[in-house]
Amino acid sequence: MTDMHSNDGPYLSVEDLVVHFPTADGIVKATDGLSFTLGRGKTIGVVGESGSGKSVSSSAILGLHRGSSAQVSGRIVLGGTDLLMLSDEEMRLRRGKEVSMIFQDPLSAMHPYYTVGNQIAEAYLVHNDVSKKAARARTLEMLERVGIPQPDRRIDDYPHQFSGGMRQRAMIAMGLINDPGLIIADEPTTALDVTVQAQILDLLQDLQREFNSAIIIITHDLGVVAEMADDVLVMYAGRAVEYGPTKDVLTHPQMPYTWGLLSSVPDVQGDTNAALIPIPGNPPSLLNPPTGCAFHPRCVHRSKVPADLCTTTLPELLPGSQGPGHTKRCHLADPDELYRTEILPEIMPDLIVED
Amino acid sequence: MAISKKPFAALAVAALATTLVACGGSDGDNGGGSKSEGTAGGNAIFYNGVRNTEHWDPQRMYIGRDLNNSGRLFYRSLVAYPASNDPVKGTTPIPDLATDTGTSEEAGKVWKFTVRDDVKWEDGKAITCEDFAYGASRNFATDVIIGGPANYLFTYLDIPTGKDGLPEYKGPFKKTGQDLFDKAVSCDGNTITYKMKKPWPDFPQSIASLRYLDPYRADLDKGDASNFQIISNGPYKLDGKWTEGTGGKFVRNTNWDAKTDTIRKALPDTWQFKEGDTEETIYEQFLAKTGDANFGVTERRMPPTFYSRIAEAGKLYTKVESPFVDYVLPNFNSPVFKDIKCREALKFATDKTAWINAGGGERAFTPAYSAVNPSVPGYEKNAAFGDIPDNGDIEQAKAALAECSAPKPVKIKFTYSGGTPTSDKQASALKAAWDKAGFKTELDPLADTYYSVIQKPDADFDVTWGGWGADWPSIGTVIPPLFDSRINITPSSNGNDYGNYKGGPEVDAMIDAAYAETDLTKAASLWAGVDAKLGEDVAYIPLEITIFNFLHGSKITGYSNNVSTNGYADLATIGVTK
Amino acid sequence: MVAYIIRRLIAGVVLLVVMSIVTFALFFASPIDPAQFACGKNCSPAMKAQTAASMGYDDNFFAQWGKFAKGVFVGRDFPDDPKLKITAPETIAHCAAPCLGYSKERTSTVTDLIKQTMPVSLSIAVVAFAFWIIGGVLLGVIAALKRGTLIDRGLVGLSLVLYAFPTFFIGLLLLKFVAIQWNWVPVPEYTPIAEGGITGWLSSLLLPAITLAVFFMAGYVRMTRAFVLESLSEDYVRTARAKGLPKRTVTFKHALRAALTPIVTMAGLDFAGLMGGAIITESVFNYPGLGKLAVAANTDFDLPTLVGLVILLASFVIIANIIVDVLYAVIDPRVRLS
Amino acid sequence: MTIPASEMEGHAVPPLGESEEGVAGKVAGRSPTQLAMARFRADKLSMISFYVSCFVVFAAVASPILVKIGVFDPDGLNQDKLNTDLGGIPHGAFGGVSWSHPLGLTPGNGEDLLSRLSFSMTYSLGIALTGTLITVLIGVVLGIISGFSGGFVDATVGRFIDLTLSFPQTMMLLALAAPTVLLIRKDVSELPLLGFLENPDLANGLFVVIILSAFGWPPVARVVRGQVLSIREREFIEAAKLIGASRKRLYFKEVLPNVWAPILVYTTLLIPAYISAEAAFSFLGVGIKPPTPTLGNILRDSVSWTTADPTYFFLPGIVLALTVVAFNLVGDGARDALDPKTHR
Repeated sequence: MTDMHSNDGPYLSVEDLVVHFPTADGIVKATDGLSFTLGRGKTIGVVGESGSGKSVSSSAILGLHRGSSAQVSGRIVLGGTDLLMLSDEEMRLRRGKEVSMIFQDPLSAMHPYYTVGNQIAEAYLVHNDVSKKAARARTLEMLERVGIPQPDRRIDDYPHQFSGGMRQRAMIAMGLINDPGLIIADEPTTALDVTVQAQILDLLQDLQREFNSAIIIITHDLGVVAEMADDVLVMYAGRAVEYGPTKDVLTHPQMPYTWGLLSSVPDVQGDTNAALIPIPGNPPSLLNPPTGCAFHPRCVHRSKVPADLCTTTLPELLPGSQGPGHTKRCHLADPDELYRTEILPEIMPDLIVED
Repeated sequence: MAISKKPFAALAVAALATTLVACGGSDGDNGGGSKSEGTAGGNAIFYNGVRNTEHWDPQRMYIGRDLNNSGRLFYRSLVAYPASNDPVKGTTPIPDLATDTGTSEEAGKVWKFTVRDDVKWEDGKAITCEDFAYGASRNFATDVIIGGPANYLFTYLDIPTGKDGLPEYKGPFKKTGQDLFDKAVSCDGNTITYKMKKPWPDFPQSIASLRYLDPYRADLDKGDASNFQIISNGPYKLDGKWTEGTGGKFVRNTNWDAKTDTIRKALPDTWQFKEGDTEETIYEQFLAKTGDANFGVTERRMPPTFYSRIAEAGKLYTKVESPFVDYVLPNFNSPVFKDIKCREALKFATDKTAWINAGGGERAFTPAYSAVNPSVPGYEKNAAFGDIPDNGDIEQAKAALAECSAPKPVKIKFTYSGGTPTSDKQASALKAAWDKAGFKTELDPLADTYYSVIQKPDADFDVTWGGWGADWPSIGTVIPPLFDSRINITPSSNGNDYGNYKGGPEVDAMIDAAYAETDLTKAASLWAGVDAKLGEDVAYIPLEITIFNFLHGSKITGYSNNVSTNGYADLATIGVTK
Repeated sequence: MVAYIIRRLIAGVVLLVVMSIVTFALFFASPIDPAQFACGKNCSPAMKAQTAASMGYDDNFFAQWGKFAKGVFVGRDFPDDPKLKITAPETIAHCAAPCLGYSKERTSTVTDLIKQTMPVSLSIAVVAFAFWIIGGVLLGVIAALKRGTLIDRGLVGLSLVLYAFPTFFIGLLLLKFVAIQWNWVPVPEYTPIAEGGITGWLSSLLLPAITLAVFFMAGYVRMTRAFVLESLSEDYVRTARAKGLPKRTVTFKHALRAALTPIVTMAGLDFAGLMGGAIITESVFNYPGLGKLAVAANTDFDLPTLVGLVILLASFVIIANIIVDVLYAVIDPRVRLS
Repeated sequence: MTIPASEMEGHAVPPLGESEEGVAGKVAGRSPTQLAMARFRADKLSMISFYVSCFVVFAAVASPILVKIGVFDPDGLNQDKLNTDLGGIPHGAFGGVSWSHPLGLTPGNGEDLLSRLSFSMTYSLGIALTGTLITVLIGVVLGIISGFSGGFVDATVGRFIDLTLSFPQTMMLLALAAPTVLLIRKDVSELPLLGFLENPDLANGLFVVIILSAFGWPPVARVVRGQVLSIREREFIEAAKLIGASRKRLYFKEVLPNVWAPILVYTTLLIPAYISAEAAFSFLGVGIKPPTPTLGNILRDSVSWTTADPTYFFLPGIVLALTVVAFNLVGDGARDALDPKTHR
């Protein structure tokens, strides 16, 4: 059956997803018209500052906003069925089975009162009609798989008795125990230190290969994206501002915000005179986002656009110079040129040479 | 009023009213009460209300209610009053455990009684003369037998007094000076003899009114621990133990022989005593005519909040004038009221009507014109108060105040026994009147601490409240206890003389003369003379005489507010119907 | 664990000692003379002195406290008068250990008074506790789950209004109308299980318990609601939903368990407080419990009883504290007792 | 209210987690305070109760003046308007309602009920507010100090809290009332500047305040301590330490501003609790006595007139309930506004 998906059309396609929260202070447009596709065994990285709508969109895919005040519209087609059309019950049955989520900060994401094993087994029991014993066996197997030492002893520990990395592994075990087709990993490594990060990411990739599952990895760390993702989706103020194959986007970013993100990543093997250019200003209010291009208040290249389009009209998400697969949301006429001549020398001097 | 007030106030004991005015008239008043004859059997209830019984020990009892009830149900003494509402009959002692009402010699300095030989304690033991002697002796154990009217014995009984003002006999527990007592109180077979220091003409009445000379069982005496122990010699005995705050149940005493007892009808099979219910609860139940309350009687007065519902009650309602008088006392130690003029100003300014209205109106009180209750023989309207209008005389008050030496406006502090909404209302009513006359009154309500405060001779109040009823029908049990500075005022306390009034040699002489007079009628008029003098000095300002407004259960028979029980329900005659 | 409990108990005892001293000091400083009260009105200075002596009020502060403390362990005699021991031993009341003192006004040892009144207060406390926990927590949870709906607002509103009326007000109304005038239930009169059996006992407790429960329920509804709402917004609840667990499981297994933990603490301590007698409720319904005893003892400055009660009630609270903490550790694995 | 020993315990305020990046937290531009204000204003119920509370406060402030200038006469007698044969209930319908006495008269003395109720606010609210202030003051100071310095100090305060909490409040209230009030009036009033305490009303009031705050502070201290612990490690405190700020400055300039939210909420919820506490105390005979009116002593008298004078019975009860509810709702509103997480 997996083949069937990979053949006709993508496994997951999100079309014009809108998530709005009515609050006492007005409507918060957390996600506004987001679209992307994802095939089996593929990974997409969703990047953006906190509050750019990454997490919100992904929980929308899981249907976690159901029963809350959130207004969700658009289409989320997973393996041929539109998740938004499903009844709450049908959605619940898919949750954790076909789509599962790996949360950041597993300490708060795991229930402090129940043992790790208990919580993982629970996820298995709810979707499989098996005995507690079988579930426990399965849990052990998963813990083993995610690389928890002596799982048979740790299975009855409580989350607070685990180390950060261990907890994250346990989370992953919980997410994968029903080998779901789609895994959403929400900042899976932010809480961890670098070495552990690497391990977790490797683990995720191995598992992906094993189960041939699709992964949405949410992060603000382009390093993670570079390592994991086939495609990358840059989000700003609830909208996709750049979307394309990872390599492409990272080498030829078309949108000043992406430049900003790139420039604010300390380049691991890069040389020391690489300047860190933070993005000036704060993330915009989602209550009343800026007119035109939501990024314009922080955009240094605004001047280069005639008739202050940036402030007046919202740019479409259109293919740039890099072909149809790579779209961007920006008024700049020739971002490539600008990037090569102005930005690159600043942030990655060494790259100039080989050019 | 005093009775229902806080702890010590209650110690003032009911008088034997020679006349309890049965106020006839509309809305079901029927003075005596439901006269229908009761039949034996059934269970009756007595509601003690919020004022718990403090002692069942006969030598320690000093509260009218408890003296009455115990006397009607389980305690008998040498003499007692018959259950009668007749002003004379109801207040003349008749033989009870004695064969006669006592014979006096040496003009009332020696009293002899003969104990019946056919009367028993609840355990079947015969009641002996020694039991009476022992009972009397307990009054002298002043560290254990506390709270009773022992003072009378200390004053009269022929036992020398030590330096500390206490008798040299220390009671049957310490036994110090036992021989002194045995000389004063002696048994000869069944005949007991009491020897006095000075004549005591109305000694039998004191026995019938109080219980301090009841017999007691030496072999069952646990001193302080006997406080709630009841050794019955009457028709009922305590079933189980008495629980303070809850009450107890009384059942028939098989060793009581009706033939020996002309007073107690003992109709119900049991008497349940309930403590702790508020007036509201008790009276709501009486009116609702449901549940056990139908078999209930109480000593608590009907709160004014119920007056508008008296019609509902119909025949269950009774109303009689009580033997108590309430008054205010100017403090003779206060800078303001050491001046007679200021006291007179206060006298004229006092508005009895306002005070009465605040307390429930003419149904609750009737104006008083002396500290002595009209029911006490020899009562006379005190000239000093008789002709002032009940709502005061502002003009004279202002005039007197003008001559008052105190700086104007005359600031005074009225310390009273507060704590109940009614008492607070009455106080503010009084304040309003005084202020109208030109005083500037500060109200100082005290609840539990009231007496411990005002009894301090150095207390800084200017006026205070007081209430009293005669112990037995003699002004001798009203004026000396209240105004004889010699027996009241000590360095640490002013006793009952809250106003710290000191009559000086003149008044002291008058009192002694009245005491010395053995002819009761002559004595009465002498007492009236003393009262007049008190009026001139404005030692007190009379307010009102409490009127008893009662309801009782609808299944109660033979209910009657007898003079013999100070206007309270006489349990001797009460029965219940099915 | 055991070590912890023992340590806490020791701390508790120390606390009690301090308490008793503070209490003694407070009453010792009081300008009111208890002997005066015990002695009565027509009481000469000499008589008062004797009374004070027989009650032990003539000693200095430390001597009095010392005697008290000694009494707790070995008991004491009242009055402690060697002469009387010879002439009339039967008049000496012995107060066996643990002796909290002897009440002259009530001519009974404080321990007996407590034995007598404790069951009443305990009964009211237990029944009321049942009412308000079941009622309060249940309604609170409902309100939280139905947040924003009419039910929610209704419940919160109601609890507020009930909370706004003082206990005595509600109690008096219940007594006057429900019991006496409409006669729906008999006028409450405490009946021990021994007499009335469970049903008699329960029905005799109905009104007082309700009166008391209403008061606490109001608080508990709102508290529970707040806690549940808080835990519903926790990450682990989101995780549970992400797992695809049914709503029921999410709510009851994951959300409530965490939410109710603090309630347990609250309830434990409140209950302890109540065992000491709900003074107002007991006075309104004339229930002879610890509370009523306290009121009575207060009207005649019966110091031994007052002090005894304070110590007793304090020990309730202290013990409850320990139990609650232990319980907490049992419920919440993160809490380590040490 | 709880009076109660722990009869008051039941109404501890739910702990306030500081609002993390919840949805509303994302909203930039306006300060948290402004946001809270906006939210509060948006909530009708809170606003209504806010106005009611304001009215109550107004009454409390205005009454003494109105009494002075003779508009109100809380203890003037009108016994002529009473039916003294029926125990002194007012003539006329609804407890003697008339133009001159819009809410009727009190039985017995016929005082003007409107005046009394209005003037009672001055005392009841006065007691509640002073009590709350002192409670919060003690709680905050001890809370901050113990939370901040930790170690020995923290432990000591902790024990102190235990000691306070293990005292049976209502019992102590009863047992200490009479002696303490005597003490205040006789001895304390001897002290310089304290002469006014000879006045029984002030003495009684002071006693209630003392009891309320003496037993009320521990919860506040705990809440504050918790807050302090949570912010103690934050950078700005470190910074302040580094620039060598004095302890006092640290406590009150740096820490206090960051724990004000829970304190505010707690305060607004304490006031109504203390108002009904005063009423409960009055029932036990503790507190300011008539003719000086307080909600408590009015209610205490009115409850016994259920049948005889229903108007007089109901009005005080309703006024008390209304006041308490209003203040509570304001408190709730404040909490919801400051902490969107527990939002309705």
